[in-house]
Amino acid sequence: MIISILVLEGPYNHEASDSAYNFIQAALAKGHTIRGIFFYDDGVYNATKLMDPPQDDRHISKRWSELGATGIDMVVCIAAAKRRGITNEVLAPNIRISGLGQLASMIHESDRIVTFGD
Amino acid sequence: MIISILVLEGPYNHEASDSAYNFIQAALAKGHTIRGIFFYDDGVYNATKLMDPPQDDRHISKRWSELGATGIDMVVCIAAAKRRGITNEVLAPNIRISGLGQLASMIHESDRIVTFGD
Amino acid sequence: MAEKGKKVMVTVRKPPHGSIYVQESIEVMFIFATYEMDLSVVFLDDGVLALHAGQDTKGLGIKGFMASLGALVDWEVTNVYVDRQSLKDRGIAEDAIIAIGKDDDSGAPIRPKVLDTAQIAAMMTGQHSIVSF
Amino acid sequence: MAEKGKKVMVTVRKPPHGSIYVQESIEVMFIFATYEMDLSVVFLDDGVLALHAGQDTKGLGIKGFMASLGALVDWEVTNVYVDRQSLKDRGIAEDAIIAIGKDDDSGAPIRPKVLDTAQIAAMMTGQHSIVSF
Amino acid sequence: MLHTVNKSPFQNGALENCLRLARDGDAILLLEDGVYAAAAGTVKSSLIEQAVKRHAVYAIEADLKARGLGNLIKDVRVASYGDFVDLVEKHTVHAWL
Amino acid sequence: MLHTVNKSPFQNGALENCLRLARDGDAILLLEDGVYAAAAGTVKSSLIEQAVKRHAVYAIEADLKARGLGNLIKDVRVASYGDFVDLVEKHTVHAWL
Repeated sequence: MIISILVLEGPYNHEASDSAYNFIQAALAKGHTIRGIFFYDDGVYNATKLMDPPQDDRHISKRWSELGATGIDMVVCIAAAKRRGITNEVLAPNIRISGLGQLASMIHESDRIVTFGD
Repeated sequence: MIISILVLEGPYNHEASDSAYNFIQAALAKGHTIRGIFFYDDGVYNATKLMDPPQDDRHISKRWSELGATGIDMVVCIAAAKRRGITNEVLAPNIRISGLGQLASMIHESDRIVTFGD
Repeated sequence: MAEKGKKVMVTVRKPPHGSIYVQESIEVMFIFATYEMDLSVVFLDDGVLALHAGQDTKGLGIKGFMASLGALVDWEVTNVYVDRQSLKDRGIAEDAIIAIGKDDDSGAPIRPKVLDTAQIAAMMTGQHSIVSF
Repeated sequence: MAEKGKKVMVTVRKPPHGSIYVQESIEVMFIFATYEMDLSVVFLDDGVLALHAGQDTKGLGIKGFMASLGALVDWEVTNVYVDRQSLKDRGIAEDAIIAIGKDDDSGAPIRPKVLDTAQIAAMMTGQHSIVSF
Repeated sequence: MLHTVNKSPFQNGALENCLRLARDGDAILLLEDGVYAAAAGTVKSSLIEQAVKRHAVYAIEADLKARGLGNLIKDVRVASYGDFVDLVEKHTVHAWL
Repeated sequence: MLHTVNKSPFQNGALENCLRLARDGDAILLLEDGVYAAAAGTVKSSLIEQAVKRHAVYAIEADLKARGLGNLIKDVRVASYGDFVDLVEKHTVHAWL
């Protein structure tokens, strides 16, 4: 199965990022394909490389970058990102900023889309 | 009356920032003193200078910077900010990053504290 | 290349103005319409409050999105539905909801189509994908 | 310099783990306690779920904050209250809530004190400031 | 006490939580999505219809207008942000977030 | 259809909204704060006690453990993230955010 993921909330503040990540890990373990992860609304905050959580806690943007390094398309919505100050300057590796059309493409090219938010 | 304000949600996503701003303008118009504004939880996102909303919409961090320029103490919680990638690098003018002790000081030195969040 | 015609639904369940979800859902509708999906939009639960007549966000200092909502049809977002029970619970008359466009010929206002919950449930079941706000 | 002894209350009404509010409210309690305010903390509505016994966030990959909550008394956050009705509605027995510290002498667990809503309302009325999560 | 409520009464229990605890004579201010509770003729109108008997209930005008709410429950007082400031001057505030 | 619900049933109407619309045979997955609805002996237990008669109801195990919930309503199925993936394979998903 080909799956895309929509993340609507920022890291740490809501469990959405964690649920999405745990779901994706389980899907990959079962041999499914993740076509892409689209960050929208406050979800765009997941993409800042400047986050610096306590050492004994998870580093959420690093986790996303690592998934991006495996070839999963990680896209931040440009309109939502501009409002919230997520620019190329602060963007974590292997994540790109693009338009909502990318979400449409992910839906077209996936069997399922799963939304995580609040 | 001396008032301090606590903002717990990020800009644009929730009305909290707008309500806080409108409340503060009304308080200043009535001759009250704003001792400080403390940004906590997702409220720390209010402080990024990188936000770039559509031209016909309000620019929330600029509004805060302008209030800061009038001498109101604008403080972003360092622990909440580190988690979320709000660093000195992206901090809007006239806003500073400091500890939760500053919130305690604001409370001690104010007649009232008003919380805006979600 | 994007494949055409997949059935995609956008549901809006959050109330307007207290948060940006309704506004950002409209941006999604506009883009999805250009992809020539078989798009339907459903206002449900507190989402129906976005269709309340007479909304004016000027006093909040917020730009708002009422103009966008009123132009859904112009952007070819035409299959727009609203849940009857959600309107009723919130005291909104079915004929008092805002128009989302005008008929090209008659100039008559086009409003979201009011459906029963069971009709919405049936429509939801047939979708390829549903994105919710 | 900070003036001592103002009555300050922190209320916690959000459920744990689905969002970070409870965790960040605990950080506030810890700091406020060092300011020698006359601090009280009230768990109310879904906030009482933070006191549920046996919570373990390991499976979520989240560090969690149960250790901090169990050490409130060590950090001199001692006036900690919980609303009886909120516990009851959520099926949590009053003697099953977690300890927030140990008695220095006896080693007995110290738990938040269960109060009726009217008692909490009365306590709230006497505060200089209330910070809510 | 001044209690502020900013959540839709149709979706969130914050107003009911507030009313359970608020004491006679406490003031209640509805703002943001909380102002939907001030609308007459909804399934949740009874909350504020009852509340006005025990409390002064205010709703922020800019929030009412943003949401198109004109037909309000009797005795709800429409408040400006300036009125909000005056209420804060009179009362300690608890925000029912 | 698979319906996911991530809100506390004590504070938010999402589960009730979902159950109003869900059709017989649709599956319901509780996750995040939504898993509180799976607990037995609460004022909201009746929602899921009724729902299990018409739906397969699942609750994410890691979320249950994080919240200390062991005493579940009969017929609620404890699910891993892998089970969640399997459900998604079977059904189109609607998230009741």
